[in-house]
Amino acid sequence: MSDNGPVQIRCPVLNVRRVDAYVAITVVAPGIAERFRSGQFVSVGVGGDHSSTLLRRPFAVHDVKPDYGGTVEFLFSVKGTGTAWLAERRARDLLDLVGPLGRPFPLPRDPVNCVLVGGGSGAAPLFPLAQSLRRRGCRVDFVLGAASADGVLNAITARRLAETATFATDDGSFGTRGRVTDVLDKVVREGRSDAVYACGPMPMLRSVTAVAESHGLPVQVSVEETMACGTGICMTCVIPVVGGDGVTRMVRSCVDGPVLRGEQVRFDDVGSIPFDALGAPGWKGAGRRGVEQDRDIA
Amino acid sequence: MSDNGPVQIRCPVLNVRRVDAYVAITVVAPGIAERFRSGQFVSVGVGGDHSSTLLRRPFAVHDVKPDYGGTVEFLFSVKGTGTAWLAERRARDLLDLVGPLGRPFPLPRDPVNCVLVGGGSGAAPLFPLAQSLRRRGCRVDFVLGAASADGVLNAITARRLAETATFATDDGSFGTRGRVTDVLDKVVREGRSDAVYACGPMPMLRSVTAVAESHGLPVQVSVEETMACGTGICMTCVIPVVGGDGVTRMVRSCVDGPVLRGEQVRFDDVGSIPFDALGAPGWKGAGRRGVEQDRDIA
Amino acid sequence: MNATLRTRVGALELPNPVVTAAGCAGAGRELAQFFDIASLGAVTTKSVMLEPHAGRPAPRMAETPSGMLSTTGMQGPGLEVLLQRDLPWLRSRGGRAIVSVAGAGVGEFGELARRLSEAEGVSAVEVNLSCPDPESSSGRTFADDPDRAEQVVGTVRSQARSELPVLAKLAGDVPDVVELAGACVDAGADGLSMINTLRGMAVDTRTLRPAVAGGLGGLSGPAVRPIAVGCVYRVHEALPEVPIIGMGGVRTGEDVLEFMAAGASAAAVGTANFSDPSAGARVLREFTEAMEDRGFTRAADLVGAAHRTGPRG
Amino acid sequence: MNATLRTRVGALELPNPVVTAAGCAGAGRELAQFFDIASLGAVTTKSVMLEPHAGRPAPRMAETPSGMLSTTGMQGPGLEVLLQRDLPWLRSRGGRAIVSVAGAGVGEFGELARRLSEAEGVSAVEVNLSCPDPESSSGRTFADDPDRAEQVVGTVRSQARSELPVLAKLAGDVPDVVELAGACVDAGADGLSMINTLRGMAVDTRTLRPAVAGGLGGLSGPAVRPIAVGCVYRVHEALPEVPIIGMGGVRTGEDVLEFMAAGASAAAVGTANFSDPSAGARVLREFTEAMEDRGFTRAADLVGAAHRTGPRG
Ligand SMILES: Cc1cc2nc3c(=O)[nH]c(=O)nc-3n(C[C@H](O)[C@H](O)[C@H](O)COP(=O)(O)OP(=O)(O)OC[C@H]3O[C@@H](n4cnc5c(N)ncnc54)[C@H](O)[C@@H]3O)c2cc1C
Ligand SMILES: Cc1cc2nc3c(=O)[nH]c(=O)nc-3n(C[C@H](O)[C@H](O)[C@H](O)COP(=O)(O)OP(=O)(O)OC[C@H]3O[C@@H](n4cnc5c(N)ncnc54)[C@H](O)[C@@H]3O)c2cc1C
Ligand SMILES: Cc1cc2nc3c(=O)[nH]c(=O)nc-3n(C[C@H](O)[C@H](O)[C@H](O)COP(=O)(O)O)c2cc1C
Ligand SMILES: Cc1cc2nc3c(=O)[nH]c(=O)nc-3n(C[C@H](O)[C@H](O)[C@H](O)COP(=O)(O)O)c2cc1C
Ligand code: FES
Ligand code: FES
Repeated sequence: MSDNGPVQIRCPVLNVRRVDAYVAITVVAPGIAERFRSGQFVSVGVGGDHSSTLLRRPFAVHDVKPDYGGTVEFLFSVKGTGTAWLAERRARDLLDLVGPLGRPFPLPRDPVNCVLVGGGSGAAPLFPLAQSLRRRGCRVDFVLGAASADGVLNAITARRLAETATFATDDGSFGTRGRVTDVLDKVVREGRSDAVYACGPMPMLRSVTAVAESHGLPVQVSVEETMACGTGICMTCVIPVVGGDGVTRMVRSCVDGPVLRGEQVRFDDVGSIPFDALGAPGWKGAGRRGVEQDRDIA
Repeated sequence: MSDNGPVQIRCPVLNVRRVDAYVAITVVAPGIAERFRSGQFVSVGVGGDHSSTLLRRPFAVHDVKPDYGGTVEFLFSVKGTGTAWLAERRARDLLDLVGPLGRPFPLPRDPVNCVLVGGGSGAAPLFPLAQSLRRRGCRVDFVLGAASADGVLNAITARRLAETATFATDDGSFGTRGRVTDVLDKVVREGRSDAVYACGPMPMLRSVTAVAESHGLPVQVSVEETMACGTGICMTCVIPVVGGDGVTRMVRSCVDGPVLRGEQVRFDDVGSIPFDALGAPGWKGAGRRGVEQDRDIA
Repeated sequence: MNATLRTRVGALELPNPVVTAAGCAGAGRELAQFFDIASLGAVTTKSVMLEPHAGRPAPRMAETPSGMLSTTGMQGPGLEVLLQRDLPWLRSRGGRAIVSVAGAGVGEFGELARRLSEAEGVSAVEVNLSCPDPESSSGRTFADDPDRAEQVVGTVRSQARSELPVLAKLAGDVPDVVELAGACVDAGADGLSMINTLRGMAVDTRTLRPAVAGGLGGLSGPAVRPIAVGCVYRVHEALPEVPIIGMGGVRTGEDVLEFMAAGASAAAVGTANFSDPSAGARVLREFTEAMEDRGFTRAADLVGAAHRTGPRG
Repeated sequence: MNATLRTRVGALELPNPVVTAAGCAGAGRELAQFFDIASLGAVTTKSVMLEPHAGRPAPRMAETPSGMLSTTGMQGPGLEVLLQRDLPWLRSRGGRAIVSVAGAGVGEFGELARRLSEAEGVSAVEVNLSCPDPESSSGRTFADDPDRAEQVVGTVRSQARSELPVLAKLAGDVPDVVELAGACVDAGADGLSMINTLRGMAVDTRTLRPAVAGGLGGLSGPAVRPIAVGCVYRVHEALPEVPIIGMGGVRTGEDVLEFMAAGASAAAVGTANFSDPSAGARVLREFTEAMEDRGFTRAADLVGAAHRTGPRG
């Protein structure tokens, strides 16, 4: 119905393979591939028509290729019912995908230096991002972390794509022992970074944002909140974000995100409604300013 | 837990094939095969662990073989969600079966003449019955009916097993045009039948029972009522049946049936509670007779 | 669009019986990326309050067997944005709007009705009675008390333009839905929408914490359909003249058939929009086929069909 | 059996928290073909009436998304058969019986309690409040009216032997389950069982007839679990000292964990027995593993765990 909005398609599975600790599924999905911009995600129906699991599962797009008119790859670790079902899919099975969804990573106009920080499967969307940045002549440095070695996604590709690739694992089984933020400061300094991109668990995004801010760098974070629809109609995926006008709004991470400006996310208030948020009990003082602005969101 | 009661097993599918208009599934299920007596059924879990279709589907056992320690075959036409899912199974898939369930066909002590009347997939349990009867030296005559030719199950096997095999289809595409009961009278007379066995839709069972009664023959009918459990605990599968004591009870067709004595089934009252049934508003007059007797059912 | 699909919910005429449920389709804009929103009977907009409302903290949803729990807590930018942004957009696309209203109290319901009566592009007002009643100490909603529901509906009816159809949206977890329905009709409701989400809860068995913030949420999806169909059946039996929009777990065209046979004149697609953004168009297509397959030539003839035949009758 | 699994429902001590739900396990005999019935915490027997009862016409059941509708209408052979056939059998197998009672009126509830007090092998009496109240003109049940529920429970309590625990079985489709719970506790209930099936309906979309005879049926199975867990959570919050047996959609050991975290001291397996005759034993095994996996050494420590941690808290 629309040229750059998302589409819904039944896509044949091209292949299912293991990538480190993850399962990667590639589907033939030209409509999604052609619209995709890095940072966007797809949502996948799981369990078949008579499944008791109604909701789609959101996954970042990890790779897009021109083969067969356009393929899309996403990867995941098996967590619950939906991912367990997906891991059992085989070539030629059909999957119901909606995508591309969400706000992509904004790309710099100029060939600046970018550091890309990923935790666990959160590294997935950083690979197409790295490629886009490289095409624009940006310098890319990777910082990837995970609980242990097999959770570090695509270390080799990261080394190939980036100027430097630094790794950190909780158990020290690969790279530095510790968190990505333990090494980030050094990478930013040595790479003379101009911008930071991050994707991973919320506490990591918060620390990365703090490091970026300490260097005065803009930071784009990709958040994960539970999502019932992924298309912006259910209002279940909200995160408190301060707008340019200083007003905090509960924004939908599926359409206003998943990529948000790190310094605008009220990390301390995730999982609550800040007292002064638009429409919260303490908001009145802010006058009607927020309402006017609000018209432009959505 | 018990030697001749039902068991629950996860059985590998040996094969799935078409038999006339039906899908036949053979599973390896030694515990069920060894306990099986003709007329009994199995109940099959459908849709997998996370399916929204909770309930098992009951199917008559169509064949039991000693291969692989014991195999069980059932067959069905695709009707709704569960049978559609079953039709998609492939060799080596696992199915969760409970069986053998229900009251089997009682076999005559002596080598008498039996006529077996089946409608559509209702013919399925008559084939193992025919074999058992033949082993006892009984004469077997088959009367099989269906809407049209491809619904007539195993015509060739019927001809092989039986002295005579007579067919009737609603559209006349195979055998006589009409109902099985149109030809039954002649078969009973010519085969000098001593007993009648029938399985098929309720209106057919009722007509067959009427024909049998007109000849003064005992008739065993296998009924189909919707069943939630198949094991006797839910009380959803009841049919009004007159006991030897003259008292009508709502009996569980899964454990007290599916095979019942035709002349005891109150066909006119199926789908209602007869006024004089045990515990119905009009029952009081019958005194406490029924209660005493009732202790022996179950 | 097929003339035989037409249906009426009192004075509200719809080109077909498939509408969206409040809070499950925004104001149509997002779903319009997937199909022509004007092809639906109507779009019911998310319950609007007078002022902006921040709603409840996250996590706001959890999946349950054949259903989901949600607690959005009426988040929304308020009436102004609906009037200035959403309704004009929907009109520009040729869509029809049933506007759901949620008052913080009886008075606010009246004010919403009054202001919507002056607006263009409002086909009907739907009164969300599952809002907490500020006068109840134990957290009851207006729907929990037929007298309070009657007051709300009466106020909306008196404040709304007289030609504007007013629908009362009922809850399904009340002891006597027929009593609640009767109270709303007495207060002037032109039709009834039923049912809203049911109070429920899930515990995350990994963390042993409530799966949605605040503990309780609203249960929706196919899991609740039998409860919803039961409510429609009972109300239609008691009040056969009162038009009903049925909802609760509609996922396919057959489900619309089921609601209509139980007594609804239209049915709304709610949670199914989340799992299938094309659901609206698909359900309408499936419904049309299912209806023709059953030999019906006019959708309206289906209304209450299950009341005219006994079981195995 | 693992000592750490012990749980108490008031004076009722159980070796473990997994019991069967009334009407979903007969008196244990059929399920004993599949597993050792004495391994369960207890067997709750099908609601018994004084006299034989024929129940409702067939079709009595219909499958619904993640659930089923049923209308057995209390079919059973009456108290005599339970006392002379079923309870002795269950005792002989070493099983414990919670006997569910269904009175045609308040007096009959009392009579049932009195006679069961004289019987051997009754661990507790469960009062099924979802029986139609003969004094209600609109077909309400005792559970629909807290005052009537209080009368029934009070009568049972006064007629039962004083050491015999009396449990009140609550409905989940009432406006205020806490109010109902409070009324039953005030009347002397030692514990609460919740919830019974919810009123619902399905239409067969092929025939357009109600799928179960009589139209309405009772909805059970995983579909209703969020509603049941929500009821347990709210009642435990309001009445933390009152022991609860939770039920509604228990299918796995994790579901038992969920009910206990919400506030139940035990959980009952109902509809799952139909789809899996080994469910009782399996659920107990899974529960034991899940509990140990979460680092709990005593089942009783789980009770109300979800109240002690906020979401993400
Ligand atoms: C925008 C976005 C992008 C994501 N990208 C990836 C990715 O590339 N790779 C990957 O492995 N995971 C990713 N996730 C997380 C992924 O969606 C969940 O792991 C997955 O939904 C779990 O499904 P399940 O059925 O296995 O788990 P269950 O626990 O059975 O799921 C139950 C419900 O909770 C939701 N849920 C559970 N965990 C999460 C979570 N972490 N985030 C959001 N919803 C959740 C499910 O979607 C489902 O609705 C992403 C999440 C979001 C929001
Ligand atoms: C004792 C017994 C033996 C049977 N043997 C056979 C057989 O050998 N071959 C065969 O093709 N069919 C047989 N049936 C009927 C078979 O069980 C149904 O066709 C099947 O359950 C339909 O399942 P579904 O999911 O495709 O249909 P759905 O309509 O989706 O089923 C919904 C629910 O209704 C029940 N149901 C639907 N139709 C019937 C029916 N006719 N009888 C009982 N329950 C029903 C299902 O079990 C399920 O619980 C037998 C039934 C019984 C009671
Ligand atoms: C996320 C969500 C938000 C909802 N918001 C509203 C609302 O604002 N107003 C309202 O009357 N109903 C609301 N509902 C209830 C739906 O309109 C509908 O009555 C209910 O979900 C049952 O239908 P379903 O099972 O098809 O979703 C909401 C439901 C969900 C799941
Ligand atoms: C077929 C059937 C019969 C039932 N009979 C009774 C009964 O006699 N007494 C009673 O208190 N509850 C009865 N129930 C309700 C169950 O005990 C239980 O409360 C309810 O089904 C919810 O649990 P479940 O979802 O695990 O089945 C019955 C439920 C079903 C499905
Ligand atoms: S997931 Fe529905 S609005 Fe974001
Ligand atoms: S199917 Fe449950 S008692 Fe017969």
